[in-house]
Amino acid sequence: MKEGERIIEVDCITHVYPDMTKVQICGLDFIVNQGERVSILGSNGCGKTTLLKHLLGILVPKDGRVSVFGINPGKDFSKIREKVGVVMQDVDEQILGPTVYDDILFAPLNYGMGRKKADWMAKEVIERLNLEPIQKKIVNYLSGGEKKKVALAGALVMEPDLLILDEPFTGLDPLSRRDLIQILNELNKEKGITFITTLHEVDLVPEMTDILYLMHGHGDLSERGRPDEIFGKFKDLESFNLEEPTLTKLFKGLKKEGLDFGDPLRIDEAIQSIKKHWKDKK
Amino acid sequence: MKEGERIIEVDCITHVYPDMTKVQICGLDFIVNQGERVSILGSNGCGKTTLLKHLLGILVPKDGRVSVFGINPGKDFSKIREKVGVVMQDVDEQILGPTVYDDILFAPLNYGMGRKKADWMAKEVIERLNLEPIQKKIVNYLSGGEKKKVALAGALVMEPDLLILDEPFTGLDPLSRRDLIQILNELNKEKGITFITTLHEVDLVPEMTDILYLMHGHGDLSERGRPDEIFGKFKDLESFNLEEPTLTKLFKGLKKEGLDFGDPLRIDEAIQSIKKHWKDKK
Amino acid sequence: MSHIHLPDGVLPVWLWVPGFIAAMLVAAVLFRFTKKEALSRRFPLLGMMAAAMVLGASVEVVPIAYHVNLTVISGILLGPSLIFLATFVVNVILALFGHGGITVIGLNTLILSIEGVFGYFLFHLFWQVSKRLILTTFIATFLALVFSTFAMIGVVSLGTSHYEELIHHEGEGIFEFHLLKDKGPHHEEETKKTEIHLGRFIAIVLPLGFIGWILEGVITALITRYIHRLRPDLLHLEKESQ
Amino acid sequence: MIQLSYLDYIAVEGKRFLHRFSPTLKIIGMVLVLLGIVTLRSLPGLLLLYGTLVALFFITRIPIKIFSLTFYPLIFAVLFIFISGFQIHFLLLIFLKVLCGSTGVVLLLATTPYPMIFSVLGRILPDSFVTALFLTYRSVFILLNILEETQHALYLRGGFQWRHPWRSLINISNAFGHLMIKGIDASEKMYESMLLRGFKNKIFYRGK
Ligand SMILES: Nc1ncnc2c1ncn2[C@@H]1O[C@H](COP(=O)(O)OP(=O)(O)OP(=O)(O)O)[C@@H](O)[C@H]1O
Ligand SMILES: Nc1ncnc2c1ncn2[C@@H]1O[C@H](COP(=O)(O)OP(=O)(O)OP(=O)(O)O)[C@@H](O)[C@H]1O
Ligand SMILES: [Mg+2]
Ligand SMILES: [Mg+2]
Repeated sequence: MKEGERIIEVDCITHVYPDMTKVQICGLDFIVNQGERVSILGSNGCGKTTLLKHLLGILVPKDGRVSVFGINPGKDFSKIREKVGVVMQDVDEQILGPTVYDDILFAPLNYGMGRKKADWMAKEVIERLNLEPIQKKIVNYLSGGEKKKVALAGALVMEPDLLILDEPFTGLDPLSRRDLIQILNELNKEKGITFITTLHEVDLVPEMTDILYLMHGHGDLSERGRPDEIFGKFKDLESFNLEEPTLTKLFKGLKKEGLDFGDPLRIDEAIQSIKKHWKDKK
Repeated sequence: MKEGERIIEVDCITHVYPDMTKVQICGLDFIVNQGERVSILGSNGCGKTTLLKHLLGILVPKDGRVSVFGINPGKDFSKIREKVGVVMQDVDEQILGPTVYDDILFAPLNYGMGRKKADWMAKEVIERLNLEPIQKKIVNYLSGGEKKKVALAGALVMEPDLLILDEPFTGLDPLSRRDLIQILNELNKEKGITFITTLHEVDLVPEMTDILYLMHGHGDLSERGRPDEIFGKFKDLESFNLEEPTLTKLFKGLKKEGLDFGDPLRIDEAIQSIKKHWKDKK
Repeated sequence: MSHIHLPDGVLPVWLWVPGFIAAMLVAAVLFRFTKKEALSRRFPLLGMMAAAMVLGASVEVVPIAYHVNLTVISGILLGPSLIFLATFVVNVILALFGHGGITVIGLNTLILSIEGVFGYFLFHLFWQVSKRLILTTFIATFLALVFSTFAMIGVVSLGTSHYEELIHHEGEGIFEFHLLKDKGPHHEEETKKTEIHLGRFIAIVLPLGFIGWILEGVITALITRYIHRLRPDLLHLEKESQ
Repeated sequence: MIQLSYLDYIAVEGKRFLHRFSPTLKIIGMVLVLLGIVTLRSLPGLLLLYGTLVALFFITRIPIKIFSLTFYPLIFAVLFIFISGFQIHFLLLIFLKVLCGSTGVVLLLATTPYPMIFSVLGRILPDSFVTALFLTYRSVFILLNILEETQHALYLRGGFQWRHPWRSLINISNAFGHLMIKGIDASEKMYESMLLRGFKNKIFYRGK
């Protein structure tokens, strides 16, 4: 799979839940290229999870077309399953246990790795995610954040080409968030792994996103772009039930007061920008 | 109950889970006074939920003493439960249904309110939390964030004196977070409601916290103070698996570069501070 | 097919009314003699195991009502008196879903609870002897299901004379007024000479049942093993192993 | 089983006249239907009863999907073919009785939300029994949810593959155990939260 090749295409799908809730993921096409870090922001209940479930073939659209690695996941997901790692929003049921270590071994053994290879892979991911202290625990009795990490480990262990993460940061403590972002960025850089993340933590978006989608109402994908573009230009993120990242708010506020330091999105950029302007003032 | 009166006291409790995981909530005593907004920060698995469960009498300590409104919740929680509203971390099992509206009515009806009064109370909380669009939905079919909101409504409807919220912000979109903070602050101001919140979103802490506790390792309560004190003085929040809020990081970074704008924790303060220093420079 | 939900309208009144009364009586007695706190502490477990049974009973494995019952595992977890109440609840809910009759809730409860109650006692009995969890569970499950199947066959065959009536008295008036018919022991002899073919019924039920008993036994054993690993406290085996 | 939550949905969301009837009346109606089933022994009489119920079913616009639920108990009734030695009249009689029963009950459940049924039952049955009913009912859906998600997890993580039948079998039996434990934990949490929200061994519900 070459860098930049198109691996996901979603073309105006409609899904109707049994209680007649209709989610229509339309507006822009949802397109993901190999090696991109894609994030989706949107209000509660707007259809993010619904979209991801279509990519995984768990839901099959009534109308419209979904293609992942050139395959229709509603039909043939098993052909590409090995390439896709998933962490669902509701992490509880994703962990099959009984112990953390068993759970991490689950996928490698199912895909026919030998015990030795599987052990080795598990060790590596356990180290990456700092799971040593809990690796022998029974999965039912982990704290909320610990469960999330175990689910992540289960998804990462196969070193998939595509990672689908539904709100991976909820319930993680700040340092674990930071670690996770770092791990994801490393994987993306070293192995070209593509990942699609939904999240609500706008402050984290700039650090782990090449392409940002905004979703609206009941599935309306209405914006696509680089995070700085989207946060920079938008006046009414509120209509998406979103906020700007803290720094954007700060610098927009300063601009209103007549102090234009630009639109930095990351702390180091912000410090540099303020410093530069401060010096220039002399 | 008078403002400022001590309503919760936890005195070095030890809990041992069936699998021998020992959580020892010690170090500082955990003390809450009437009308305070208390937040607890700490890494995943450090024992925050365990502490809250002791306050609710769901867990009973092996050693140590817990007192809530002068009562031992392990024994007599039912005497005070009308005064306490709770949202647990795992929201799924908290919702009893069948519809969102029924669920919100659950507590009022069980506490013997008449049907009319109960309806009125439910209406009010539904309005507060913007739940009109989903009030008729069957609870089995809600998105992650929607479930959280419904659970919140179920806890708020009785207008309790004490609110216990275990990670209420996880899974909420930014605007809903903002709304929730506002609601909580209003309730605190108007009715003197006390609330205890665990959370991982450090950026939100300054806006809804009078007293901040930091928890360590396996239950070690090691810091207590105003948020600005704690974020200001601390060098090694990392040992708590914590980060400083974005603004603290920014202003500490600026200080290192020789630009001292103080330690603002909120955006408006930050803007004012920069503006002032900028002007003074002339 | 360890157990079948008898539907409405098949069995005679004189059979299901006493069934109902008997089940109610047993339930009432159990409610009375279970300690209130013990009951309310184990309510959630009761609810969940009943739910598991409802689900098991509604997921068909094979068209002819092959389904897992999970009654034995529930019995092991809940103990003999709570399992009876749970079974009662299960039958009420299944009846509400249209999966079994309302009039025969009592009989269905009596039959089904045999599995749970016998399962519980057999499990503990065999555990004393062998201490091998999988084997113990399998045998206990298998035997408990055998008992309940025979109980079901027994109940169905008790209704024999009623079926005959339905066959013979066609068009003899719209309503049946004589609700409580006095039936002596002689109706068993009649069986042979009329068109009622209980033999065929049994010949169908038993072989199908046999496969079901084995399946259920294996599944129950595997589940028990898993629970033993994670929450051994739920199986209440400590006392005996010491 | 998905039909169960659908059934709930129809009962709560339905706005036809039967939905608006008082639950007590509907339950009395159900008792009358049962009386009919027990006493009627002529084919035309039963056909009339069945016809009425089916007509009600469709006037109320309950979807066909739900109607299929009413055929379930026939599975058992089929066994009576062997008992009777293929007596057509007898079989029709039995089948109609069975169908009347199941149709009536499903009709009741599809037009009345379950808490209302339980609260009417609560007037005759002991409170703790009604509580058990309620807990069970809600647990069914929690368990169903866990079941569904567990299936997804097995599917997404390659837990079930024909290529590895033995591993798949182990995975599935583990998943069953997992389901049980999950369910037990969930029920404990649910009960805790009921207690926290004022539950005192009797459940109160709004009537319509
Ligand atoms: N199983 C279901 N049955 C019926 N409606 C559903 C179901 N799952 C989701 N919905 C509805 O579909 C809409 C989209 O839900 P979805 O879970 O995709 O939202 P989301 O964007 O992931 O929200 P969140 O940020 O809260 O997780 C919501 O209105 C929700 O109520
Ligand atoms: N039921 C249980 N059985 C065994 N161990 C448990 C149980 N519940 C929690 N633990 C363990 O106790 C410790 C504290 O858990 P707790 O849930 O209180 O953490 P927490 O601070 O709430 O974490 P999080 O931020 O991830 O929710 C953890 O190490 C956890 O693994
Ligand atoms: Mg979602
Ligand atoms: Mg917690």
